[in-house]
Amino acid sequence: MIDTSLFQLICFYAFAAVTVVAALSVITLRNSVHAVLALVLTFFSTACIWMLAEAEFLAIALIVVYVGAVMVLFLFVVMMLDIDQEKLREGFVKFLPVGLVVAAVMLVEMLGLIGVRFMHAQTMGDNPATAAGMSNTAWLGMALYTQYLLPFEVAALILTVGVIAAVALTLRHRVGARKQHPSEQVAVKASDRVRIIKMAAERPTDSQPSPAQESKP
Amino acid sequence: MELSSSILLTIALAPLVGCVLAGFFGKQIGRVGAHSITILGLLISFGLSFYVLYQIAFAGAPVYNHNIYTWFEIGKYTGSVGFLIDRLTAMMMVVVTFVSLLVHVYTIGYMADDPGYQRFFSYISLFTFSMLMLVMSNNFLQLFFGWEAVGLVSYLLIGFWFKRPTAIFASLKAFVVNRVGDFGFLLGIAAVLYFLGTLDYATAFASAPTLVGKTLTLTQNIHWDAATVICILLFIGAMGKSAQVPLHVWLPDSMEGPTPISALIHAATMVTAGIFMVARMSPFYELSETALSVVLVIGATGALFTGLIGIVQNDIKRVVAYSTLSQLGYMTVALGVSAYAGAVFHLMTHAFFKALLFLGAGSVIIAMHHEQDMRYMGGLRKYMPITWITMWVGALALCGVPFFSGFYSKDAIIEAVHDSHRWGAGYAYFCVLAGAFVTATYTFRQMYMTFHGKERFRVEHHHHDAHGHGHAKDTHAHHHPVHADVAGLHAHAMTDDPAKHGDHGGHEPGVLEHAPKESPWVVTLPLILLAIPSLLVGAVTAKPLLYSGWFGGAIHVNEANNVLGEMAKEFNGWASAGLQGLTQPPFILVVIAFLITTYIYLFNPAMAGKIKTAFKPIWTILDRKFWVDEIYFAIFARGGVKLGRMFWKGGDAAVIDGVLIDGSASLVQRIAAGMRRVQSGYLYHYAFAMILGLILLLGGYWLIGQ
Amino acid sequence: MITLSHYIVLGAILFCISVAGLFINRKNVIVLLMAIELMLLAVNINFIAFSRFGHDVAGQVFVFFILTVAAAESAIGLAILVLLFRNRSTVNVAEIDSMKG
Amino acid sequence: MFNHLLSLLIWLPIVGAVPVLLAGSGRPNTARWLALLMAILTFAISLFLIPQYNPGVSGMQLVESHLWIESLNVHYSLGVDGISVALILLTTFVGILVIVGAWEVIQDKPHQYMAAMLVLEGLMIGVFCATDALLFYVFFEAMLIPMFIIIGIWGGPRRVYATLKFFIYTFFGSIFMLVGLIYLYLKAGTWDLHALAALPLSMTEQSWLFFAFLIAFAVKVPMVPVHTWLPDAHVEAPTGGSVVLAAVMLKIGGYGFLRFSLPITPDASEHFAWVVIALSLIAVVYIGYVALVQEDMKKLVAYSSVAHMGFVTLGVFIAFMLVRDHGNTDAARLGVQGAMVQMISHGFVSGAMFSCIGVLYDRMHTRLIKDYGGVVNVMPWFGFFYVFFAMANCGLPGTSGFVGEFMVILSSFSANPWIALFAAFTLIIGAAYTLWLVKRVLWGEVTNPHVAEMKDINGREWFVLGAFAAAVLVLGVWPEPLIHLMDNSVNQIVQMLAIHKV
Repeated sequence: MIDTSLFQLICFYAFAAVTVVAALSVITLRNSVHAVLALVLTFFSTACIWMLAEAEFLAIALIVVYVGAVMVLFLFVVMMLDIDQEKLREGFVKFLPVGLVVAAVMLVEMLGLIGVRFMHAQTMGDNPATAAGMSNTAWLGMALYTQYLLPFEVAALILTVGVIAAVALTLRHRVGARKQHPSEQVAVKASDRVRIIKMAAERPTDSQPSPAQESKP
Repeated sequence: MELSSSILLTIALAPLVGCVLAGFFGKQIGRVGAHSITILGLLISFGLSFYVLYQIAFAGAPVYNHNIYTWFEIGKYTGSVGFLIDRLTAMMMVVVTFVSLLVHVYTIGYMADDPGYQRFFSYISLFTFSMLMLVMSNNFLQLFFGWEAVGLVSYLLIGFWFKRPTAIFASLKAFVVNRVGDFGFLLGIAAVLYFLGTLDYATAFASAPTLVGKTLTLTQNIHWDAATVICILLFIGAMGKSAQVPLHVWLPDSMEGPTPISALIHAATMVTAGIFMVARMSPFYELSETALSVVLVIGATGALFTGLIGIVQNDIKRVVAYSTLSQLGYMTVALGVSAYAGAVFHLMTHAFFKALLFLGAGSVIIAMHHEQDMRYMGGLRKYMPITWITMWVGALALCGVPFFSGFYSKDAIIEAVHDSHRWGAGYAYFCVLAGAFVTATYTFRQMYMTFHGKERFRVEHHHHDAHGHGHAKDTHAHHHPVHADVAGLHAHAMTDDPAKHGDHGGHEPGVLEHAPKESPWVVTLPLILLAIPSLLVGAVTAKPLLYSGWFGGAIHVNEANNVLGEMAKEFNGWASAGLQGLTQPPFILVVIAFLITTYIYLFNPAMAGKIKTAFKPIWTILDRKFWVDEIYFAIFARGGVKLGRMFWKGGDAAVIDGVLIDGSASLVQRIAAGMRRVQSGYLYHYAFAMILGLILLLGGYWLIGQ
Repeated sequence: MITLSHYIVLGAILFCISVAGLFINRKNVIVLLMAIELMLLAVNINFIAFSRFGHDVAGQVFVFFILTVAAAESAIGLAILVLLFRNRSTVNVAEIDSMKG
Repeated sequence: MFNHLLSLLIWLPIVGAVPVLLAGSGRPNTARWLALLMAILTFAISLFLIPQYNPGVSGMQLVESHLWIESLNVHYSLGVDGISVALILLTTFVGILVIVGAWEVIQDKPHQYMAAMLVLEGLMIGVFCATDALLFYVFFEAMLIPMFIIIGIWGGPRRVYATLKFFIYTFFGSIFMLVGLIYLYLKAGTWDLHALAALPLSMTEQSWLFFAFLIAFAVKVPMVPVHTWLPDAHVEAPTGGSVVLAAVMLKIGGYGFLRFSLPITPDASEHFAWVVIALSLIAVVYIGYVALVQEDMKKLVAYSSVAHMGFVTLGVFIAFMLVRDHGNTDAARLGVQGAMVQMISHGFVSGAMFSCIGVLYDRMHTRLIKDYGGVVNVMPWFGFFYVFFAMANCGLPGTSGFVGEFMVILSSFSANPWIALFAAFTLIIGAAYTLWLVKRVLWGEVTNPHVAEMKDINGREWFVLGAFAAAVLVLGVWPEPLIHLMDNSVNQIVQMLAIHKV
């Protein structure tokens, strides 16, 4: 019988390994589409790790919102734009060592700072949501809609602004495109529709009317 | 009877009023108005001065010493304007106003057709005012005022013909060299104030004995005797004003000015201000043997060596100018052996005969149409007898021929030096004795070259159209060729346009438009009026001035130094002194000089050239005036300009502005330019910078954490 | 047993990978954007872990907001990218230097 | 009216500038006359200072004080002593001459020029009146603005460089003063100068404060080596700007030393007096040589200003040696008085010299010496004034230029003969550069046809130069009234020097 905590640890290592490998693929794959797919994988496995931390709501949200919406958006864009992949990868090899060195140095520093050994003692303990007697979602929701209501509203606003901005940025008026103008339709007046022209009654004319004659009534 | 201050004020201010009226309203009052007003002012001044002399010397008026108004008053220090009238002052006032008056009259003739007529009268009246302020002062402040004011007028008058490059150069040179003297003089005044706490003569002289034993600390180990410091500093002032070696260089050049002022300022009065001042300061000088020895040596050097230069000059005015330098040396020598009365006496006689010689030379110059070179003169005696006779009187007085005024003063000086035991007296005795010979040599040479011998000019009339008689004098300065060379060198260096110099019209030297003729009465009258005292004043006043302590409290001589007092015991009246003088070494030297010059210049004119060739090196040395001018010019003028340029370009422009001011600005600019290159506009550069920053931050935390 | 260190180390590794990604793909804006997403993800992992181990809801609230803002950010970022491509026909960062002074 | 005499003096020209400005460019003559009226009015009111001020009493008089900024305890407090009165009179006097001098010369936006001059005048009076340190600072800095405008708009071709240099230089200096003042405020809780003078300070504090003040005022004076803004500013400034700059603004540096350095940091001032004295002597000798070789007339006079202002700093700081080392209070008074008289005199002389150069510049539009020569042939009256002021510039007795130098040299001899020796060097070098200038500009044959066409000074210029000449002459012949006016105040300052704060 495997200990629950050991099982969790194994799961963690497994998901973590997938996450890291997928993340590495994101930055190394030639094809942008593949990279986006690798990113999806990264997000997915991360969501699993969050599950391990019993943050169920956010894990699901990550998959639904991020993977489902944002990543798809990425895919759209990548596929829509006709990008010269080869050219963009110029210098990949050249910058590889720099990138690796920087990343390695940073990692060493971070790990050094975190103090792995000290954190080791920190165990997960009881789930605070359970301790509060509610599910993770409710626990989070209680906080969001009470203490963090204003930031929550602001976040909503930011999203709205983001959407409008994205639309406004990409909106393009094509010359010759036909579209309705509802405001004009509503504001239309009778005089715009029908034009009454006063003109003299038609009558048989001479074979060759001279301009001099025409000017006379 | 006490003198009233209103009289004294009138004496001083009458010339000033004349100056202001002639100067500011010259156009309105015209030429006649200008000279009338200034001469009237001088007449008032002279008359009242004479009255003051009479009151002081004969009517027994007490010494006048009062302040007119307070110039400044700060704590215990006061500066005032006031008058001290004793016999010394009274005598000086008469000499100054008398010579000045005659020069005013003389100027009417001399400057007759000069466009700056009114200006000239204004200047010489201003000079008289300044000189009177100087001699009448009862304190150092006013003395310095007069001292500098006469310097200013001298500057203005030397540069009177301001179109002449040499004249304006000479004026600048005169002022600056005088300022070198004033530099010492001002420090001397400061020293007086420091040690005695007062600027007032009477108080300062009264407390002069307290100077004994006081020292001035210059550094930790150098302490100078207070009296010596004061005296030498003051004497530096006198060296400037009285043109003593080595500050004598300005006086010969000052001959660029019109002749009347050469007579008034650069012979009779201003240049003797130094002598007057030292005589006035006798209570200080008596305290310092060292200072007197310095005075003695410097005076003796000037007396001989500047006289030597006079022998080789060809410009008639320059001969007189070098003679003035030499005579000032004699006066200084007299001061140096504590024979202050002798110095002042010689000052007075010299004022008369030297003014006479200058005005005579001016008369000759008028007759020669502003030709000053003696090589184009000769035989003038038949054209201008009055000038000829009066100048001979002056010349004989200058040479110290017995019974002439100069004899009594000069012989007394030589005798006093002979009797003195001061350090340097031996050297001084040699100098003054040799100087007597030199004086006679250049004087007779000058007289012979000018009035005797063959005429070396010719009269041609055809120039008349080209050069109207009414020409301004300033376009016709013919210089001694060598002199023109030196002066031209200066002029070129100091002016930016070398073409300004050396083109004084196509006037061929030695060619006159008219025959020379005697000058008008306004010129000859002063000559006659000056010839009288040149002849007589010595004999009349020798006994009282020199040997009877006539100056009273004005001049203070320690008993141990009183050489004149010793000589007084042997003095038996002017006649016997004159007769005795005929057998004395100075006169014998004069006779020898007379014989030699007579032979050379009257009987064997070719001889002069031969001597010149034979003694070429010595002649060159004298002709170049021991190269003093050139050396000064190279060191001080050119060196100063070079130093200034170095300071300006090197110090101000390069270091302060270049490095510090604009340097810091351009440093900011350079840093900004560097920063700008970092701001490449590429996103990944910024990202890279951010990440680097993050790495550094983390590293920093890490290091601190450990 | 999973400790806080596990999560944080994983976050650090992910972060460093994304930094390396920024470096080696400095020309491709799309990959850059994805690397940024990865960075945010790394941060989020840390937040979740701290929330869980610190028994504090604030961490998860923060993640929530970060997700929101990141979504908005990537939406606008992609919009800009599209615009850029439309105007300059490239997503090469090396050619986008109009900010250069 | 006498209760607010000082306020009136400060604000009348500043407020008076408004109608001048409103008169507009369309009616330049109205603006000119209005400005002249304001300047004359200010001068007339400033004359009331003479009867109102009692020179027999030391300390500040005609005091006004109102709370200005409560939270910082800043007061709008004014007051004058003898020194201030003299400087205010100088300011108002020069104010008139500057406006008359610019009459037809400034053709471009004359109303703005006149208004700027009036504002500047008011602000400078404010500096001399302020007894609150922050108020002083405000006036001190505000003064830069109109000057900046005057040089920047009506200046010469390199005016941008000159204004920047002028502004940054002076601003750089005064920032240090501000820091020092703030420190003092934090320590004392007041900006009142009198209270600050009484504040006990340790030697370290005094040293820092001393150098803060030194930098501010040394730039203003200006002392070597922070003088290089002055020649540039002068060269580019219009004549009126140069006149005000030389005549009044430089004095504020010397005035600042008296008001700040001496009373607030007496011990540090004594300790570092040698620095200032050395710099002053360098100013006299070094700058003298630099002035000698200038090719631009204005630069030459600007450099001579630096040399002359050296006497001001010298006179002020030898007082320490005299009082503390020699115990010679009277000599110290002589020195400080000399410095003050030198300030006033230099106001007249340099103002006059710049006016003279302005006269030439208006005719020839060049300031280079080599473009002139033989000017006196065509402009005799001008020649008279020029020589007169040149003589005053080289310190001829009988002119005001002599008085201050004379007194400073006398008192410095009492402090140390070597100082006097270097100071007296100005007699030689001053005469050399001034008269060489005169020689090259005035004397000689007319050098070029442009000079030949020059006309002698007109009535307006005669008035300006004549007024300057009268002031120079009166002050030179009889300085006692001025000295008497300042004597008590100077005495008070000298007495304060003797008190040790540490």
